[in-house]
Amino acid sequence: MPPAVTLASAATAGGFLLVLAIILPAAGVLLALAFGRHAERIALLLMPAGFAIAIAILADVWHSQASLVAVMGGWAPPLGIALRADGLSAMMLVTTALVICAVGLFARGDFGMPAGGGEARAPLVFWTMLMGVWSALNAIWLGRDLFNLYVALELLTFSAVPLVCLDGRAETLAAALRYLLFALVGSVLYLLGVALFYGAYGTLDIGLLAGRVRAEPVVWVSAALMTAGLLAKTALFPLHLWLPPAHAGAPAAASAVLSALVVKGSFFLAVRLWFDVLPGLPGVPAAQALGTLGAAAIIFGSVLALRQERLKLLIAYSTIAQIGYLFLLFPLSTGAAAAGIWGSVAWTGGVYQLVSHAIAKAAMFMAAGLIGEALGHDRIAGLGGIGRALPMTIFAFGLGGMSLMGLPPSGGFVAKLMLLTASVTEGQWWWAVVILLGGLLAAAYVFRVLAPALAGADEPLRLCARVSRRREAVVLALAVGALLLGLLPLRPSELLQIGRPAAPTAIMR
Amino acid sequence: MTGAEALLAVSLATPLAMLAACLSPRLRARMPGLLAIAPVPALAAAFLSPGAGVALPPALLGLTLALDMPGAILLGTAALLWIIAGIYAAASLRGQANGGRFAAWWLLTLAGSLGVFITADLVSFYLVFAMVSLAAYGLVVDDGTPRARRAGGVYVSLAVLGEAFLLMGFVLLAAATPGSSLLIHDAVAALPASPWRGSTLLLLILGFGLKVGLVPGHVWMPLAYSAAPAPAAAVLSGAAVKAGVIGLIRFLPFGAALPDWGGALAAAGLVSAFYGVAVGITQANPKTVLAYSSVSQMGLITAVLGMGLAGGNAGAVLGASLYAAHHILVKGALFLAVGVVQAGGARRLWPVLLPAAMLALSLAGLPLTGGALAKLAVKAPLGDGIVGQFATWSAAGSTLLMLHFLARLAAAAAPAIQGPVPARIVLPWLAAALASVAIPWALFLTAGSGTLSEALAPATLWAAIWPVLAGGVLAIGLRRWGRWLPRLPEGDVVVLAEGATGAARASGEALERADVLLRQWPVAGVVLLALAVILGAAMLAGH
Amino acid sequence: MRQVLDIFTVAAVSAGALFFLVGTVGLLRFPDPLTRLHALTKADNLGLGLVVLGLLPQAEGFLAGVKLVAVWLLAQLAGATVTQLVARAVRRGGPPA
Amino acid sequence: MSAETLYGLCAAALVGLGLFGSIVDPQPLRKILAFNLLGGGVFLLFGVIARRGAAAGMAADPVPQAMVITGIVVAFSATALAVTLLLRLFETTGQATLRTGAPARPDPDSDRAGS
Amino acid sequence: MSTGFALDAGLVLDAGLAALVLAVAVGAIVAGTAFAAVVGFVTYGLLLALVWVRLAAVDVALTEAAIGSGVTGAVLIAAAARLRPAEARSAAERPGVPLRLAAAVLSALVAAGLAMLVLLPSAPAPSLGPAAAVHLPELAIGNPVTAVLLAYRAIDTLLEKIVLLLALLGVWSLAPDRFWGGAPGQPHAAQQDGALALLARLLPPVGIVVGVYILWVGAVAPGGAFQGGAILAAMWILVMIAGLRDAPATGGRRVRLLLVVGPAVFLAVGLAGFVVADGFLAYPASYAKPLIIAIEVVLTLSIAVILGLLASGPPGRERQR
Repeated sequence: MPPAVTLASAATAGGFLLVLAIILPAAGVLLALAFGRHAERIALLLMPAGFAIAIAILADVWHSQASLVAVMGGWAPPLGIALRADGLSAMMLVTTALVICAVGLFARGDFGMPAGGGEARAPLVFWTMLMGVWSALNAIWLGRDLFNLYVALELLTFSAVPLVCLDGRAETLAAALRYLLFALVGSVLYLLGVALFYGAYGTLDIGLLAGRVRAEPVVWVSAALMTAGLLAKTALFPLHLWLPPAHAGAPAAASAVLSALVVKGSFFLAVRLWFDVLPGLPGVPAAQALGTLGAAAIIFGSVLALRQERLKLLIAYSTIAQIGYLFLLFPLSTGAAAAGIWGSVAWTGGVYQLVSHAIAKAAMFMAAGLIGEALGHDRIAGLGGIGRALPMTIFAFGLGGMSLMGLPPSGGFVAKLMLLTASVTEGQWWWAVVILLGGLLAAAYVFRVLAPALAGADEPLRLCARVSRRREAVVLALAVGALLLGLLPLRPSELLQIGRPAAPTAIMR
Repeated sequence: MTGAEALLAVSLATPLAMLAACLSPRLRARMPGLLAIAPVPALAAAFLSPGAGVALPPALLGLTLALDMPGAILLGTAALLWIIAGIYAAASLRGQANGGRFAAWWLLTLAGSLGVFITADLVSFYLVFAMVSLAAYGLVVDDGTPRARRAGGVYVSLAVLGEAFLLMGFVLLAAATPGSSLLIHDAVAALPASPWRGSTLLLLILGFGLKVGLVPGHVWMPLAYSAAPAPAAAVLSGAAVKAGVIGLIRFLPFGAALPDWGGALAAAGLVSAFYGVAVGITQANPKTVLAYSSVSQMGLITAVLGMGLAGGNAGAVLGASLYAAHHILVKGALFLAVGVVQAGGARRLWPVLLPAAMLALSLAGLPLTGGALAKLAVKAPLGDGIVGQFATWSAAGSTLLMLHFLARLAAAAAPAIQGPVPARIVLPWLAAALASVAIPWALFLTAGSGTLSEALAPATLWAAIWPVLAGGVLAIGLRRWGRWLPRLPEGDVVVLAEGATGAARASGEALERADVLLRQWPVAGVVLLALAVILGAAMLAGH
Repeated sequence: MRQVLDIFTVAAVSAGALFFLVGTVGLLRFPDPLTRLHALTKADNLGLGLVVLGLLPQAEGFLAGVKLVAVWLLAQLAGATVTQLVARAVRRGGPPA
Repeated sequence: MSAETLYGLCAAALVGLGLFGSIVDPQPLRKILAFNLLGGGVFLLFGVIARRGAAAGMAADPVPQAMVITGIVVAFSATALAVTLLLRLFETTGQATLRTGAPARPDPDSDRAGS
Repeated sequence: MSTGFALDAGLVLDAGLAALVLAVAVGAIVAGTAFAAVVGFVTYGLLLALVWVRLAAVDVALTEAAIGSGVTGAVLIAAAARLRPAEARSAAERPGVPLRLAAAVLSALVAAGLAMLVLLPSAPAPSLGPAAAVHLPELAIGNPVTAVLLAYRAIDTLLEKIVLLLALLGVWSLAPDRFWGGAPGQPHAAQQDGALALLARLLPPVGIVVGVYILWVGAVAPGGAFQGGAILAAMWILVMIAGLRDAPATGGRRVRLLLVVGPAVFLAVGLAGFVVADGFLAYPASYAKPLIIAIEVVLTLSIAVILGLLASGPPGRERQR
């Protein structure tokens, strides 16, 4: 046995920021529950603070060019639990804060507390769960302990499920139930893997585990179980049964959070598992298997998106396709490639996709929400002329669509460019074919929405609600953000290398 | 940054700034009247900035701009056409409700169209190329009719497909470039030694071939040009399509002789050149005829570049640029002529038809016109071999097609229109016509591709005139027996492709059924466990 | 003395076990819920009672003995209540099958 | 064979049983039940690992035991939420099933819950 | 360790217990009705609690009996009774034989993989026991499980409290808007003379004493906030079911404060660690035990209220003001 306390995880000066990133929204949950009628105000007050914390962590990581570490209660792993922010975590923290804040500003119209000053169901639940999602996600981005991450994952599920069925309609109830049950099976599989890891190596700290794991059956079984469980929670094709009804049925603000962020939590853990806990161990065949599923998801999700009649379902299926791109990261940066620079190009591309899809998809779902609000329905066939009624919203939708298609200068373009480059230079050209085909299909389904929206209406458009200019502006700002992401491609990819492996084993030993 | 360099940046920034101004509804409504201003800096840059280069800071995508001689020629003529068409558009848009929207699409297309001539790195080239390709959709579908929407749909599908080919080609180029340079110049220099040379060339040719309308990638041209309003058709067929030409010019490695690739490209170009004529003469709509003429002309330019590639002859580039510059102005003027005839009606037909005839025959290479000079410029690159022979005969084909166009133009004039044709419409058109003669002469003499005496030598004149005469004879035959020709639909083979959508729909339905099955709980559960088992087995197999 | 107590323990616990056995057989073999309840209560009351009684001499100290008795009392209370509830449910409309 | 191994095998069997039940049983309530059973198996595995880690005068490693306590509470929360969802679904639609056909059609004028 | 054919009484007991657990589990899965399955499940939970005792995990046994089997069982039984009208219909949607077979084979494969790992233990088994023991004196805590829950891995416990609260809010969120803030469920008809009422009068005093005892003893022996809280919650549920006391309005200020007070104090002490000790959730050297016990006391209160309300379901009545 190695000594119980290693020097590896000595806390860094900025460590308290990591704690605050998790605790602040959690405190928001408590406050919102205690003072229900002020839930909205509490959430909106916490948002700038949370955003500032995320930025501060990013700045700290960037400035010091090293990971931030916080050790809970001074109990160093393996006995205690540490939090750690590497470049990737910092980037996810900021993305999350950005999306959450935008959703918060957007949702003020939908989930304002009633005028009488009392407390109402939907607003209280929405704002509290939003804080819950934020806390859970930050815990996931920062977690270094596999069981702690399990708790965070459950926190995420429990905050996400009520958001799905906030309107209480029968189909959203059914969607929420399917989501919850499938996610629970996924978590149990994950937990099973955690148990096996602990039983074999006596620690759950990611850094310590990375130094102890060997190529042996227990690793394969637990990695397989955990990965499968995480895939179920990520809704990677063909495990997507719960996603379309859940994401399409939820209120727009909730859909934005679910599609942009929540599915990314479990994906992120899969990345952590494969690249941080088990660097290189899962092997090429397994990575190719994941890539194959990703490729199938791209084609399948895009074609299905193309065939939907409802705007929100279209966007939901497009999420399935876009999740597929994320999984190309595994075959492209595993095995022989992991050593070379191109492995990190694929890796960076995958993470870029993570961020740009989060921002673009949030904008698109919120745009769809505004369209639905204005029209009273979201049938694609009935979108004629909406471009003239809601020009900013449609423009935002188009900008988000550009990112999905991978048109320059959007973040999606940079992501796909990097993935393409990696697949070419590694001789895995088949992924390139899928990426390009996915881009074409994405163009087709975005076009399916934009073409009628930009054309004139056959009959004069009848709007059933006025859409506030402020909410349109929020959506547009987010979409522009997704576009501008492509304009700073170099620095974030440097950021992402901070705290990357090569480091962990060296530091931990 | 020197003035010349700043001018380059300004020429790209001006239309974009005007586009940004369109966000304000008030400015948007006034924008149609200002369209002609947008390309002015580019025109100035074409004169003042050749040889200049500027790299903007990385915060702006690391945009790198540069202007070489072929770029300057095309930039200047394209900018001129955009100015003329802008004036024309301002007049024809007057009082229309959706003028602002049209102006926005126009500016975006314009920015892309001029941008392709001055961007010097892969990423920005891809960006402006995508701009000109995709924004043109808005111009095609402007009138909102089902026909325009179909045209727009076909157009944008192929445009996006072309983008995908190019993206992949660029990725391969960048991957083969030593160092981290993204300059087109460096990438192309490394191309002959690239491990993926074949795939890269194929993807580039496919991508740019779709843009220049190489058969069978030409199907969008007849649909789009005939659906778009006259000024839009003018700039699309004249200026925007040259994005493909500059793409081929910039990205094909003319420094290295690649006989196989060059020969194949030349052959493809010639096929297009004759195919365009053959299908064009079956068409009734004058705009469609012009579109097929574009297919033919762009095919010829491609053939020139193909020969240049085959022989490692960089001189082909200049010839092709001159030819393309001439085509920009002539084709633009011809499309505007269609608009003028439609506005003026049958009573004022002849004053329009005569200059139009001069323009049309210029395209066929009638001596003393700009077309003759353009043909002269590409004569050397085409050589005296079989390709040269075919190219000469294609001039006869062009004559035939252009005479057919004139006939259809006359027939299309509506008899009932009264009142004078506004000068705002006629004057720009006349300017374009004039420019199409004057500019080629100016370029021919200044760009140093030939001398006056050479151009006026009797042998040259004869070589230019006999294909026109042969074309004339053929045209008489067409007039006589033309009714026996089959009536091909616009876009010809696109109809076949549209038939194939049934199969696509069926496979989509199959996927939808698979989706319903996979979303059954027990199926998903079994799949989940199967995945866990497969992943475990795969990890086991990986060691 | 120790031996006597041990013999007492063995006898009482065995008797208790016998009641549990009988109760179980009754639970399985009797035809309707009420008679099954009857069988169960025998195991509960007498069986557990005898087992506790038998174990009392073996208890380590007074407190442990009190705990044993408390267990029996609580089981009595719970058993009686649950039996009542089940019986009422049966009378009202039949039990779950 | 030691007691730990015995219970370890029992845990493995429970996991298999729970997975089978949660996939195959058509009633959502019994899926929830099977999920709890499955959870019991996973926790038992933790328990076996804890017992195997007996050291330093302790009968078992307390860390996995603490995790099980946390896990049991999380599982209960999940059960309560899932059961409530199921009951609400039953109240709203009169049936309790996870079966789906085609994606739900929109009903434009559906109102908010209970309002 | 297996020593030839020598029968080890403990091992026989373990084998019997394991077989019984498995048999009951199979019974719960294949049972004909949901109600029978739930009864099977409750039995399974109680047997599992015995297994936990055999595995030297008395803390877990208490938690399993109180929460895993007890409160969960109550929730499931109530649901099974209410869902009975839908049972026949949804039971008819049993998947076809090929799917069932595939599920069986794959589940068996997963179980076989686990069994293989159980049979191939790494020697020596890794353990954090020694590390946990080393620091117990610093905390002045006798029960290592409590030390893990409230010191070494306190952040898990804290987050898990948030999980509980969010689950409760999730349950509440399913109420119709007009019932928001009202008391959960329908009032249970009081049967003042009923057997249940008698039980509900006799048992809670005992239960509360036991619950508090278990909380208190948690610092040195098996027990703690969860177990104590669960027992208190069970008493409260019994009182509510018997109709002696109605459930409180979910919107009431006092209820809300009780819900959050435990996690809030935990959080506050954790944050104070930044100032008075070396970091979040760190306890100052000599105050560890009193702080931990204080946290446990308020946590027990909150847990009892949360569990009781979770078991009571969403608000089902309009709020009286």
